[in-house]
Amino acid sequence: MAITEENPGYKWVGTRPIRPDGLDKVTGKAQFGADLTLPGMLFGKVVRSPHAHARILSIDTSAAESMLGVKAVITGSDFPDLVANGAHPMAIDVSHNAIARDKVLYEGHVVAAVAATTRELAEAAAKAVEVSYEVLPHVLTVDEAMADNAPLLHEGMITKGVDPAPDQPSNIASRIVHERGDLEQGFGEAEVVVEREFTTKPVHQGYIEPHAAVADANSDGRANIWCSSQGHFQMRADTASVLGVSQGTLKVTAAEIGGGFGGKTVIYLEPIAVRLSQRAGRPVKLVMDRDEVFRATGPTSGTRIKVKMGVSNDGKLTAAEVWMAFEAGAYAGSPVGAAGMTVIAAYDIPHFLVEGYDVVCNKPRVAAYRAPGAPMAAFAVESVLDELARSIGMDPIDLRLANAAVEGTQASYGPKFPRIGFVETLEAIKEHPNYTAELGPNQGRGVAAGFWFNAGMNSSATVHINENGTATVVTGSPDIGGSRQSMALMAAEELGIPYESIKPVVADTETVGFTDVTGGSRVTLATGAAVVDACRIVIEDLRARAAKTWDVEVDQVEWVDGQAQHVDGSQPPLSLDALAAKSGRTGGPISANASLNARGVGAAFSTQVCDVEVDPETGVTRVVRYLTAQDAGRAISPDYVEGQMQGGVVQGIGWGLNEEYVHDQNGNMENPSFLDYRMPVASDLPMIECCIVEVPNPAHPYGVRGVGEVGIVPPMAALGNAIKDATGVRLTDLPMTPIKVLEALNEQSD
Amino acid sequence: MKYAAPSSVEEATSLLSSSPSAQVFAGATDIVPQIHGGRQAPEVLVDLKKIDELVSLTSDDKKWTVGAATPTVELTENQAFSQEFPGISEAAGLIGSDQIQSRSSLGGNLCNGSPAADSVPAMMVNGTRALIAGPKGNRLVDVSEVVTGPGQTCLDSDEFVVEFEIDRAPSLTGDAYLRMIPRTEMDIAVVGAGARVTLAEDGTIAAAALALGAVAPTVVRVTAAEEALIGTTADEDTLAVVAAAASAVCNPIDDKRGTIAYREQVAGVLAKRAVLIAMERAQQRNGDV
Amino acid sequence: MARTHITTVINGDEVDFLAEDSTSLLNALRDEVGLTGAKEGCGTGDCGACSILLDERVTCSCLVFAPEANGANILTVEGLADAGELHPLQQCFLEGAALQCGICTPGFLIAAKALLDKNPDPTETEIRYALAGNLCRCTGYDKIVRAVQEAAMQMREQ
Amino acid sequence: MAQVHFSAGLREFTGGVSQVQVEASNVRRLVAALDDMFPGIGERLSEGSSVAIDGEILTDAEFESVPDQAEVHFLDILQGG
Repeated sequence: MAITEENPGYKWVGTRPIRPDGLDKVTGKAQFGADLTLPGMLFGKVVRSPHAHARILSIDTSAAESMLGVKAVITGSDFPDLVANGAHPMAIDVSHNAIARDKVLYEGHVVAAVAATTRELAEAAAKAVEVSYEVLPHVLTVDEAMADNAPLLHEGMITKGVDPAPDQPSNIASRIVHERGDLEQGFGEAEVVVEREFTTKPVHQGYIEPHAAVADANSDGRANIWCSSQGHFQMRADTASVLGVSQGTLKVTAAEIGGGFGGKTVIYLEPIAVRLSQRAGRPVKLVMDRDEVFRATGPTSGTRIKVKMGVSNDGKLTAAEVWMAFEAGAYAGSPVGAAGMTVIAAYDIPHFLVEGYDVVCNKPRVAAYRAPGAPMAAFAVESVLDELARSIGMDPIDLRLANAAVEGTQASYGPKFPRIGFVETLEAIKEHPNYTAELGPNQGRGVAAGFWFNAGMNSSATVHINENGTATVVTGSPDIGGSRQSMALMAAEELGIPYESIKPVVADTETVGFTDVTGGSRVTLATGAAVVDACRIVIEDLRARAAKTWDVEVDQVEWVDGQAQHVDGSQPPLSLDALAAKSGRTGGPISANASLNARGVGAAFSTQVCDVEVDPETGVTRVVRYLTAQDAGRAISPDYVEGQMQGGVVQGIGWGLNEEYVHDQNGNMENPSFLDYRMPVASDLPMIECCIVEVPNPAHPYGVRGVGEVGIVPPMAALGNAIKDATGVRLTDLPMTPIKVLEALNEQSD
Repeated sequence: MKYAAPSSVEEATSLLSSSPSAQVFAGATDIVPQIHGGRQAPEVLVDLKKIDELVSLTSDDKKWTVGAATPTVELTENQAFSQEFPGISEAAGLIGSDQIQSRSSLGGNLCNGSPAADSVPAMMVNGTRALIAGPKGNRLVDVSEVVTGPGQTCLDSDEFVVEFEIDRAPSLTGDAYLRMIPRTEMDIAVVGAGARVTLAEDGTIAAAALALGAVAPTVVRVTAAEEALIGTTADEDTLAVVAAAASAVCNPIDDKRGTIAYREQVAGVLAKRAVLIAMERAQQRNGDV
Repeated sequence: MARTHITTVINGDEVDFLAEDSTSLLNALRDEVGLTGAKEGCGTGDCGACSILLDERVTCSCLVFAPEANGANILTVEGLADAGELHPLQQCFLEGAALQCGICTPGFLIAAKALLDKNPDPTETEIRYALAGNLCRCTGYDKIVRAVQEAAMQMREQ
Repeated sequence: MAQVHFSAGLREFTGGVSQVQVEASNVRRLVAALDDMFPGIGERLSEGSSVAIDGEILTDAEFESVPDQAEVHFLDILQGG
């Protein structure tokens, strides 16, 4: 089902052909991060801290260095001191997270690394590195970290965003606040006020491919890096910064990437691999084990969130008060800022106060994860909305419709919304048969909505017309979920040639212009816009060449259906392959670049309804039916729009029901495996039904909005609301495991 | 680490006797993660799958014999076995994914010593015996006596299980195994319950066995429940006694997979449900074994 | 360190290689034989990305010691297509957009083949349970399950 | 004149003022004008902010023109996944 405001009659955009990189991926040919082998290549292994918080007293590498076959051993002292160099605080954090200097701040923090001729030798050598620690008291949660007299991770951390600035350091990196109106007045106008407190645990992005990097350093100071990342330009910049070298000395080639969801926008192994390769004089491959991925990369924040909201009897939200604290992990930078901006942004609420804290603790530094910050915030607010709807006896969709942000609504984070499709997603759910399907015993239905900004940022593209009239479309955006297909579809639409005649390529850092990370649901919008621009430059050039051929003015030439046509039909059309074949005579090869800082970012909304069945005797929740409606603006590649929607929902189901970081009291992660970090498996799920809503983004040539992230925002609240509907109990602590559900049911029956 | 694949029980026994740091394995599904995680570092890896007796599944009038290293998929795929012991078959079918079941075995599942091993409650309620080979000869030990604590067995380091013997199920007998996991697959049991009942001609229970996994240091029998079931039709009141008895025998721990309170409560629930399924199966299996 | 000479048939060809005894078959296939289609997602048998058929049984190659494969017949994703003609599962995965990043795809294809070899007409539930040992984090499994259903139908019709 | 709105987080620089009218043709000039009014705010705005001009959110938009009567908000830079 697609709701389309207009049907522009596209030939390629909106179709479902086979993806260009698909064949390599179903035959095992695609080269992912760990698949490259170079002649003479060594295997590296990283030495990690077993402690959550400790001072490094000494590192003895002599035993490891003396082992036969060990070619390099490095520690933090092999990297420049960015503090002394006066680097930006963020660059210092990136550097110290890549390899610890005087202190380790979480279990898994890198302290040293080795390279040896075999995998087994590297592992043995890593074990032989002797590190002596002075263990320090640690803090694992926002509660512990914000407590009076809590042990400090960073002795100089003064909370930002507080006026006047505190005179004592703390683990609170910053405070954010958004407010409007008069809370007292707002709550005074409410007939019903609901106040709840929510907690969520850190969860991992859970990409199936562990981080991997191969580095090959030359003696002249240059180095090549192959790695799996969401942005090889970002990897180049951060690696150069950690190594203290110029970016120009590094060339980064993007391997196929085996999932990222935000977690591969940051460096981990790359600078280590380069330094090992420099020391050893040979290529070095570093690949993380799964337990390293869990202990030292990702996750997103654990949180505590308090929400108080008021509603009038006719369903108008009158006021909202939100307090939230987000774990940042070892270094400042949790997504609490985005959480504060999104938490109530989907609704028009006259009086509100949103306050948030970014809190460091002794866990891995959080990394972006699909709409970072928004899902936890939505879990809290959308759960409270459900309570409000129940209190006043209103349908939960109707409550949201009565307060939904529309074009012109002053968003809680500041500006007015442009044309958005929130209402349309709500209506799509309400009209779908799932919404009124009969529920069985022990089943319940929950609704929730979500909002995410999406991003624009910088992208580059090059379009080459080959001699036979086919085109190569070169971009710098690693393809994480089918973006090569959407690039090819837009290029085919622009150039008027078949999709199959387009070869989309992700090029290395020396072959295409700078491009920001594949993140923020921005690639189809921003890199797509660069591709469209480059195609349009090519078309201008083609028109000029046809004009030259026909000896007419260029305004006499139109580009239609892949060929140049004279406006009055006085010349036989010139096809792209004809023009390409003779390009040498008309000015040389046909090629164009476009680079841009994208504009016209369109906000994304998703509304979801889920049906669950709860076993009242074991507390097990099974999802029996799921429907998601999302405003895609325009679905360039509907297959992969649905894929993003379904993938986001299922990650949210995992977050809602089972996924969590479990730490023991020493700060060691107890479940760093896919066995005990329970991501959804196929048998846990029903089909995820999709309803692509298309409210075109007026600021984009094809109406594109980002589609990648918002799908993960509603599921946790949808599940919680469905559990409430099925059982009468409200779960406020994620994940909503069978243990917690049964406890709540026991309390209810007491 | 050196790999060895003896082709006879004797060869395996002498290998084990001659190298103190040898470790037998069948499907390797547990030992590989253990070695990887540094929890084991044997010098010799003794692969038992090349010994014929260890990979076999046969039956005669008296009993079924299951080679200790037989992949569990061969149990679930064997229709006659699965019809006679659906509880063991379904337990075997819960040990990990299809990929794991191509390799996992009853011998490995038992000797790994996990209190959460799925096949063990199901084997126990069916009175399964383990034939253990060692340098001093063979001995036959009831499965309930093999595991002595988490990760610990009554086997000496030079002994291993060759095969399991399970007496043919009498008519009017049914078994069942249920487990509670947060997902639907790929988890370690938080609670497991195996039950078997044999009915008298009048439809009342003549014999009953109930065993629980993951609720104590080893798999435990719930004798109070078994006794309570005798002579009843597993009516609601009796099942309440069964559930209470099941909860009462639990001696679990709080860990990352479950809490004490949860395990105790759900042990009762699963015990009840497993008995009911076993009853139903017993009613359907009237002398046609 | 001692390396053992291992003789196998891989994707129909006789293949010999050397590997240390404690090396996983997965690492041997990837590092010694050069077949990198099977992936390591976890190394503990929990994700299925390394799935192969080992003597026709679907197996996590990360949980097999390389010497265990001596004399075995192995199928990896690289051997699924027949002389360049895609297996119906491969074709249906492509047409049904049953992959996003693609890292799990080789394992899913092998596990799905093992299922259809055994059960040519599986229900949706049977497919979901048969694939429960394969983690996918991108797709939510929906399109994967549909692709297997479609391939099963095509194969039954052939 | 553009109407510039300050989020609660920025009001520490403005002494609590929540909006001002500023005459500036582009974002850089606007930020400079604001810094004249509220010393210190310029550095904060040019380092860590996106700008929304009549609802469109832009990053690194120093030379973006600011239409007369435009509604301008400064937002924290967001990170996507």
